[in-house]
Amino acid sequence: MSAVAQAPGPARFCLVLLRRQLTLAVRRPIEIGNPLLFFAMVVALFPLGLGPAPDQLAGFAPGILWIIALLSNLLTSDTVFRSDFEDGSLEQLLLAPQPLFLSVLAYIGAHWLLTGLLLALVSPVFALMLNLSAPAVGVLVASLLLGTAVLSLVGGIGAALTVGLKRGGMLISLLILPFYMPVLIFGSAAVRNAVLGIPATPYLAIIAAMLCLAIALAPLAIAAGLRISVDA
Amino acid sequence: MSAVAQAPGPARFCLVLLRRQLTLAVRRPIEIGNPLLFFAMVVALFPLGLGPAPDQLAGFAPGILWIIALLSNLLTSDTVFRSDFEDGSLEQLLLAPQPLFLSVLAYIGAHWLLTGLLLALVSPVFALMLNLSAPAVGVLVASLLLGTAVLSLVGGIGAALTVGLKRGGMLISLLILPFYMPVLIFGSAAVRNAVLGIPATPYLAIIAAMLCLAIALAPLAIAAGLRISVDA
Amino acid sequence: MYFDSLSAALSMDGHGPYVWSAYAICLVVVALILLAPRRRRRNILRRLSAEQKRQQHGQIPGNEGK
Amino acid sequence: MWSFFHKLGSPPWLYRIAGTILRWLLPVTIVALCVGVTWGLLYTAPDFRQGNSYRIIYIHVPAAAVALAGYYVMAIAGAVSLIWKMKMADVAMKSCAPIGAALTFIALVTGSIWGKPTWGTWWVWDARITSMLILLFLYLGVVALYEAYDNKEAAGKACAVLTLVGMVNIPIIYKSVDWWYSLHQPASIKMTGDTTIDPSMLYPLLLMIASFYALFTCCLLMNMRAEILEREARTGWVKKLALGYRS
Amino acid sequence: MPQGPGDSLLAVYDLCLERGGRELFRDLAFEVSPGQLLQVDGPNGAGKTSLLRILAGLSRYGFSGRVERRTPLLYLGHHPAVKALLTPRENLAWHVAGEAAYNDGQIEEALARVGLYGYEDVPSHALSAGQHRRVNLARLYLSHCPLWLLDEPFTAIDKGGVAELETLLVEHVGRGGAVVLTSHQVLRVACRVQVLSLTEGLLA
Amino acid sequence: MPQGPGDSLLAVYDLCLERGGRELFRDLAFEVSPGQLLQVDGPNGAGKTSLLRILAGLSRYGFSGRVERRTPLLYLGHHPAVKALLTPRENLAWHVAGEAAYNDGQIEEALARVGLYGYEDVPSHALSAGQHRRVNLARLYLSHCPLWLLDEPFTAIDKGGVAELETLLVEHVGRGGAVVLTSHQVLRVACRVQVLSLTEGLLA
Ligand code: HEM
Ligand SMILES: Nc1ncnc2c1ncn2[C@@H]1O[C@H](COP(=O)(O)OP(=O)(O)OP(=O)(O)O)[C@@H](O)[C@H]1O
Ligand SMILES: Nc1ncnc2c1ncn2[C@@H]1O[C@H](COP(=O)(O)OP(=O)(O)OP(=O)(O)O)[C@@H](O)[C@H]1O
Ligand SMILES: [Mg+2]
Ligand SMILES: [Mg+2]
Repeated sequence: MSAVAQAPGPARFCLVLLRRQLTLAVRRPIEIGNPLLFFAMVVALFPLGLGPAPDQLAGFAPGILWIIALLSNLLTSDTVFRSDFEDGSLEQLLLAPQPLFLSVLAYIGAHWLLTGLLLALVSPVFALMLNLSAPAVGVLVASLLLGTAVLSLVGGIGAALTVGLKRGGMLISLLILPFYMPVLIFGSAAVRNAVLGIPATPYLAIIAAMLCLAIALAPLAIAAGLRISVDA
Repeated sequence: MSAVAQAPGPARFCLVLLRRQLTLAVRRPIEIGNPLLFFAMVVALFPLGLGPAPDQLAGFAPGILWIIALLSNLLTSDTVFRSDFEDGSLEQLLLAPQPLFLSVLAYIGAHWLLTGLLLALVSPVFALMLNLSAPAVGVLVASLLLGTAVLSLVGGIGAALTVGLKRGGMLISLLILPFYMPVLIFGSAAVRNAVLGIPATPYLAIIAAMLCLAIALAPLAIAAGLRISVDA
Repeated sequence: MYFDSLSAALSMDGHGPYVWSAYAICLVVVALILLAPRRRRRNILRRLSAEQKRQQHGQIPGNEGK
Repeated sequence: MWSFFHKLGSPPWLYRIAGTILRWLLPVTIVALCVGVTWGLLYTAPDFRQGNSYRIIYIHVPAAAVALAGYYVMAIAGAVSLIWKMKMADVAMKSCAPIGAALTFIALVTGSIWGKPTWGTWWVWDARITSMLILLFLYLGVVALYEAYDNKEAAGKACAVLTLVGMVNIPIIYKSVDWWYSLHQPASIKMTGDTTIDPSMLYPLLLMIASFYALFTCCLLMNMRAEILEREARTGWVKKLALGYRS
Repeated sequence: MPQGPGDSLLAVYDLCLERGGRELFRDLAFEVSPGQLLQVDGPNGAGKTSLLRILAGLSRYGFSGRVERRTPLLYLGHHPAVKALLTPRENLAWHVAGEAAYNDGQIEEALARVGLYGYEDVPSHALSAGQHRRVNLARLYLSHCPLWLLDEPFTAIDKGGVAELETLLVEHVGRGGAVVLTSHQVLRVACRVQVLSLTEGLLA
Repeated sequence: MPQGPGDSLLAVYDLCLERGGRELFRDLAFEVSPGQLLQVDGPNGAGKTSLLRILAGLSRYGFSGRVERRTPLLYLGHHPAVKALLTPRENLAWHVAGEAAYNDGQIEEALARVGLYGYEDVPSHALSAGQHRRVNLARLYLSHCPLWLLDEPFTAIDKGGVAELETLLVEHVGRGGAVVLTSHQVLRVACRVQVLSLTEGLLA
């Protein structure tokens, strides 16, 4: 007995997975709007907590915006593989005759499209609410685009390692926050430089380099983590 | 056929539930440490993101500490009823011949003990890290003790309303953040007053009043929300 | 009419872009909230009438209601 | 009196009466809006301090006022639905939320566009503005919660609970935001300006406020009609209605 | 208003349910009296679970009709309500259903009867699928509720377990209790089984 | 190194497993050849699921012995791998198992065969327990893998459904495939069923 139907090529399978993940998100439009609303509301928390002085706020704006982006990424990272683990899809993914490296990239890619990309695109609005100057806004968007991709990849490692635990809960934040910190430092430094009129490209270049490294290595770690999690 | 065994009294049942919730948390010590670590790490993020100007940090410390306490409460609120919903315990709780008002209070009480109380107890350490003055630390602890209880109660409403949703996701943050804001405002104002040497008791009294209101009303809303969620 | 010419009305002494964009956004939103329920109602009715037609042709073995 | 309530609870009656009201109210509203806008935009003199940018007032203030009032309508409908278990109150409450959100959005956007020429910035963290932002979140919360439920009856109940919680909280939120603001700095920017408003500006403003209320009513009725149809899709009267509908 | 005999434990009048655009049942009316064993039967998707949830009072919207519950009841649904982090012993001792406070001896006996002797203090997540469900079934040995509503209680249980459960059901009915259950297996019990057939189901 | 006949699909040598301090099986050795239908039998907690996960390659630690997989396999476990938010059609079309790209006609046929005709585009969370599991079983009608590992495939399936599945298993075996399955029900099939008994189980 020989296999009649051919397994789809890895690239095609990747696209199918991407489409599946995006559809799952779109099924509940609320899911897509949520990170944005979360962003908006936490932006509003800062003036409420720190006081509404506009000039001081502007000075903190780069840091605040980056911290919020990081938190909103952190909160959603946990869910990348969880539902698939719980309903048994993850087992099937591991058994699939497909390269796990690419499948994992599809999952992370979908996560980035739905959190990082969207967040970067709407961040100018919030930047204006915190009185960030116009040239800095461009740098903010660029740094968020690159930086959130790194965050998603690194977050994926934490998610893969903790998905099998009965109550992962906030363990993931413990695991991955240290790795988030360099991104936060360079990201907010880039924006702060732009506010001060100093060129920000060196920092952006560093983040881009981190991204390349993460794309090459993180999927390996994620794949290994998933195999361990499913086994336990 | 008559019931031979008596159902336990409401107070006793409440204690059993409380013990159950606490045991569940203690089974994974990581769960208890997590909010604290989250707190610690986000406190560390702020100087990284905002730039390390110590004098400014002290001025913002009340706001920052309160914002972090609020976020860490927000993140854990979602889980109060979720696991019980998923394994069917929530249905059984609704069918139990016990007043739901009190059962719900037990759940919320356990949540507060594990997040609010613990956080309030360790907050002096972080306050000192941010150069908060000694008298303000006392007010900080008091305001956190009262305020996090309000947050837990309000967060419980959001959790009850969203627990039945296939993908509640971050919806809960959208629902309850607006209600968190007054607590944040009064809490950070109390600490800020203490820093400036102005009496903070009026603010603490307001938070205490909010707590009384919340204890009286929130369990009703939570109970109604749970009934709806289990049904849907 | 307060303004002398169309261009004066458009520029409004430099405030034109602000005023006109505010009104334009308002118009779009109002149009949306007026049209959305209308479209929704039509879609429902259309769907229901199509459903009934299909049922009359016996394609769906559904129930007939009350 | 009771028979009126009973009728209110009857979907077909409500559907029909809403249609009748809309038939005359909708044209009137649209005409009033057009008249008000033209009057405000082209036929009034500019403010002596703010120049022509003040013309934004004719949409900003009505939108803000009606958005605020809308929450109370929604909360009352929610209370009625929970206490008297009236399904049509559920429908009304659900229908309020998107309109309220849209009007709040208009108030925020026009306000911040207005802020740029007058204050030189798009946004300030003023008490009133912040509470308006929170109101937007409250509305969006109701919309989002409703959409997240599959069972619409349960969704209605859940939203009613949420609105009532909001009702208790709104005074607290407003009070706290007021105090928060007064804590930090004196009101350097006064939205109201003590200038007594000139009648030539007041009348178009009043007209616009009235027409925004009418607009709210129209949208509410239209939303309710659609919602009633969706919920009653399996009943005889809707089927009859659909039968007569040309597709 | 129709008046049932005073001693029935549960009475249902004119129950109609529509889900997902299909009418699952209409004008259902029955009573459950002491000593009755009622099996709700029907293919997948017929509405058995929906019916049981309505009887238990968990579903409150979306149906028309009236259900009268005249006695405390025990409902076991598709989800086992067993917390993975607690041991079987703790699961029973601290059960959220709060019907009664059982002492340790009672709990150990009940666990032994469902074949979990020796597993009392193993965390439940280290149990097999069937053992996990057995923890839930142990409640039947502890309960004093006259009316049991059981939704597919035999899922994942082995043959010996099923036989023992059947004996328990017969005992309960004999004691004057009543059982409403759904199952896709034929019951082999030594008492009369009434069958309520929900025929609408899959179209296949 | 022991050499099995070249045409077996799966070979197991010296498998020993201990879990939770109990030895579940030791020195298990068998082969699965084309045309074979193997039922793994045993009471709750005997280690059936653990064995199947080892055979599938999902468990990789904690046991000793060697498993040789010589062909693609299809594993259906306790969890159905059906996403609640997707429709049955999407669940199959975009399945993560990625064995093949099926066209719409094939998927509709498979769904019809498991009795989900008319439910192709209903979100899966609005299906009943049995319908939910049937979505998963539809993969059996699509798959071309010679070796099937099925862990309690009949859970929550009604009588008609079980009979159809049994027919399918016989067909598959007849076509030269092989099936390893666990079930607490006795199979009623028109072909030889080999039984592998894991006797260690509950102590009750
Ligand atoms: C995003 C920014 C803004 C928001 C959210 C906002 C919100 C509001 C609200 C809630 C009201 C009260 C309406 C009522 O109670 O009837 C109001 C009124 C008003 N606003 Fe704004 N506003 C904003 C910006 C501005 C700006 C920039 C100006 C002009 C400099 C302005 C001028 C006014 C005036 C003149 C009124 C009427 C005041 C009164 O009658 O009490 N607003 N606005
Ligand atoms: N995660 C785990 N950690 C430790 N022991 C476990 C774990 N999972 C299962 N066990 C133990 O391994 C044994 C076999 O479990 P397994 O799930 O393989 O049984 P099974 O034969 O499939 O039973 P069932 O018929 O109930 O599905 C059980 O005794 C169980 O207690
Ligand atoms: N949440 C839901 N929303 C809409 N329809 C639903 C929902 N849950 C179930 N249904 C539909 O209701 C019908 C009855 O479902 P129910 O779960 O009561 O069936 P069942 O008889 O218990 O089936 P099974 O034997 O598979 O457990 C099914 O046709 C299903 O499609
Ligand atoms: Mg069922
Ligand atoms: Mg098993």
